[in-house]
Amino acid sequence: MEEDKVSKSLEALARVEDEVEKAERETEFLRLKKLSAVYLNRKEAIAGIPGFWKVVLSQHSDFANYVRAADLKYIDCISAIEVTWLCVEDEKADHRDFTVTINFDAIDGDFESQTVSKTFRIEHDVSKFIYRSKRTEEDDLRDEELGFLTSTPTEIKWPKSFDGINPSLVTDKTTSEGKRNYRTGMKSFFSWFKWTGLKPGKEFPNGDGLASLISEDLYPNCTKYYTEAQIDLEEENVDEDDESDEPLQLESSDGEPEDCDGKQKSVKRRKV
Amino acid sequence: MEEDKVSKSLEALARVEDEVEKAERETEFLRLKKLSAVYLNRKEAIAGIPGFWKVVLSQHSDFANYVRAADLKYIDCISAIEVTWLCVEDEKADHRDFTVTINFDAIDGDFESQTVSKTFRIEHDVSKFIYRSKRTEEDDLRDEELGFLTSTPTEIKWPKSFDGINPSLVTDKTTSEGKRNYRTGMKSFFSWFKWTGLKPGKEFPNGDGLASLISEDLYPNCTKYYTEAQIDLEEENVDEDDESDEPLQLESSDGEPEDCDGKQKSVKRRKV
Amino acid sequence: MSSLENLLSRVLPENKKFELLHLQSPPKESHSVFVQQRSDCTQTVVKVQHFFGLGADEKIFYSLELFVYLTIESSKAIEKLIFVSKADTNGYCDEKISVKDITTAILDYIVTLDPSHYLSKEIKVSGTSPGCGPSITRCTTTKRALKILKARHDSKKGDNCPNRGFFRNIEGKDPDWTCKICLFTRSEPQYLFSESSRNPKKHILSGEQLLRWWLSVIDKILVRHFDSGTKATLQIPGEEESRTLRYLSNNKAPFWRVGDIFSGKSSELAIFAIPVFPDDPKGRFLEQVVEENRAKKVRLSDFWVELQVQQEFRLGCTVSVIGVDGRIPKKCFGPHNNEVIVMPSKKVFSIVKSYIVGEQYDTSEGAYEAYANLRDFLHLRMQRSLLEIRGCRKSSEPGSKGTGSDRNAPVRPLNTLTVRRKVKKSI
Repeated sequence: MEEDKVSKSLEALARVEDEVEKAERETEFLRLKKLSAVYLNRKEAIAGIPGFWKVVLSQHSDFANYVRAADLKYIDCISAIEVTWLCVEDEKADHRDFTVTINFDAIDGDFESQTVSKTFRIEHDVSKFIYRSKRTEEDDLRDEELGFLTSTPTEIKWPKSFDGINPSLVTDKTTSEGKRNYRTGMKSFFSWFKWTGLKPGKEFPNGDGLASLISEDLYPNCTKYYTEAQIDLEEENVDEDDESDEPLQLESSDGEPEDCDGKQKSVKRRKV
Repeated sequence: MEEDKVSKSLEALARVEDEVEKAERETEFLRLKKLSAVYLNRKEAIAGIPGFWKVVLSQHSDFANYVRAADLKYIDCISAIEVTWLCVEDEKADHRDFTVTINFDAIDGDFESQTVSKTFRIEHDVSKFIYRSKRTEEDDLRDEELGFLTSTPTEIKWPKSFDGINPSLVTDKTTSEGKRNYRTGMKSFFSWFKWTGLKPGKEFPNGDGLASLISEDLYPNCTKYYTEAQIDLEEENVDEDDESDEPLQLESSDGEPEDCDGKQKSVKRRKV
Repeated sequence: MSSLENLLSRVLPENKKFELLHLQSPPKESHSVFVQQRSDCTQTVVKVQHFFGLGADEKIFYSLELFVYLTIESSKAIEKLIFVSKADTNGYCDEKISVKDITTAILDYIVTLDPSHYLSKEIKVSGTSPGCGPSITRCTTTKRALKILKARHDSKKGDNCPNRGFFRNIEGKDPDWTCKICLFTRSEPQYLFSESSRNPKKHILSGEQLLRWWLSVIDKILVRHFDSGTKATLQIPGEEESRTLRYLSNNKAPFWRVGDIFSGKSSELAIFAIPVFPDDPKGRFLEQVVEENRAKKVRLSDFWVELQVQQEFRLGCTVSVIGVDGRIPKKCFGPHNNEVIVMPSKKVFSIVKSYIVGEQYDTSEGAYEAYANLRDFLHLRMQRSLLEIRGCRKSSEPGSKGTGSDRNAPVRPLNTLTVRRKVKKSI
């Protein structure tokens, strides 16, 4: 009897999870619709601030982790970034589907100016993987349920200075140097545009991470990153490393009785 | 001329921030309305699972950081937790205002059963601070703009076993032992119910952190924590600290030239 | 003191080109490495981090991290404390090199680096600056920051001085300044080059070998630079004094003894006698003592005994604490312009450092990538380059023999985390 009740309740809990998901999805649709309108105004404002995206992209320390240092020269050429969510136009699209559009300025004799769009879509069919790499059955089950990010390869014109590592130009795939050049090119930001999400280990690494970084953080919070770059005291930009390095506090034994701060728990203060 | 444009654009960007805020607020209202309905169903399902909240509260590692180990005995008495958002009933309320209601079961001869509700509201008026502690002007400016969490003190019946540290019973505030007892009591979970947010350093520490932990994480994600607890029982309790102790994963080093995984970025794969 | 270039070229093989990265964080006021018994307002501590990376043939193969703490009293530096935090190799050097000699050369340089060097630039101290209008800090909201930026932009007459905070000028060093060295030795498969233990060419020393290795490095430094009043100590938690003494028997400097440099009395409270360094295992244990409310009970002697029981100090693996406290009679020198890159902020320091420590070194590709990224970042973002060093040690020279034994040895003194919990950079 008791067991029956528990079993039914667990079943009910699972249904509740579906309801939560539905509520979140519906809200997210609405949110993206509202924000898309606001972002149009933002785009206009940003256009009036020279070097806005250069400042944002150099400020965001995590972004740099996805690309090679040599790419920074061309990342500095980015004059505009835009993210649009497919569901705003097409209600049938997954609310996590989006397109990233990037404008590059030219560098004379080396790099052509261009505007490149790359669309990312949630996929549930794990049979589409071309290489399985170290994927486990567990990964498949998870990806089938939650979906995984994919994209179609997009053409981009590489800078001439990268001819030596441009994977489509590297013909020598047998010597260790040739292999290294090929793999080096695969790690370049330019290879991200070819990323499909279906060839783990054989294409730009963590392409989905970079896509999500742009759509979930860099683009929505670009103004925040822009102002953060202007922090006056550079040392105020304390990084995580420093946090672990706080002085050891001894509980003072003779404060006021009401003073509860002496041994404050080291729980971080959350924003409300 | 050019300068004017920059100045206007910066102003426009600030206006966009307001628009973003408005869009987020409107979406959040809708989201909480939808979720509140779903949470009613969840409440019913949870009632059919004995010990649900005990499992959740022991599973949540961060929760324990806010309370004293001695409190855990009474935290195990919690039979229900509910969070309601004020804006669901009252459209004028800040969407971050909420009430936490907690049911405690009794422990014979020590602790009475009771249901306690505590309401948290966003405040913008920094002149309400009774003690300033280490607050800076910068903190004031920030809190005035973003708001800060406050609450009115709520009565709760303390367990008898805590008589020695119950701040309302500690009369000796001069000896170092008396002071210590007083401060110890202030750090108890029971003192959280007295927390106002206006006396930093003189009341339960990080009361806002604990409130947000419950409203933003523990309550919305309780089912997740409940199921996670079952995984841990089966496998092993792997907490974050252990991650660094994991055996190193070896990757084969002589892949094909196309193998870009050898040096996969260890940026964590984000959920899509 | 010779230039860093000279010191290193003497220990690197003849006619071979090497490239050095030497980063220094901006000097910054810090808390003392000791828990203060009462707040001591007369002393200021300035903390600096150094990070070295050495490469050849476009591969980074060696790295060393250390911290320098200057104690300032009456606007003069009275003490320079060097905490050697991590050193490691990854086995991707094609030449015969002596990691021990490289490490000794770098320590040579750091020990004799004039403390005034760190003070020549203004040092940020706590507090915010007056005047100059509102400043943008970490707590400034985006909207308010935009307003401040606009106001600055609009009033662009003359210089629109952004706020720079309080700075304090420090005169220089006390003629009697002392130099301390601290390090903690424990063998680990890898310290700064994650996954490098998978390189079969990397040779990993045992705890005991590593201890002897470091003793010999420090002993050389002692003989070369320290005066006769110097104290040099070795503490092996859980080891009998007689056995600890045995490690010291081959040392050339006369002032070695068993113990530590921080306190004479074993009855002293550990909490006040034990320094806490970044990412420091004994510091973590000290924290635990505080959390357990035993800070006022644990004496120094108990501390070492208890420490041995700690997980990080398990039996079967020799770990040790080495200390030096003394004076350097010789003249000290400032660095040459090209041999140190002083970073504008801790943030940029971490970004550059992570090009080395965030990489993975299971194959040589990591060593190549680290090199390429460092070279490109310094060039593109800092208009700097790695320092070229041409080796001049002849293969027949004494000292170069037997280098095979410690060639590519991972020599890392300290720290628990083998792999950074959150490796940031690693392509």
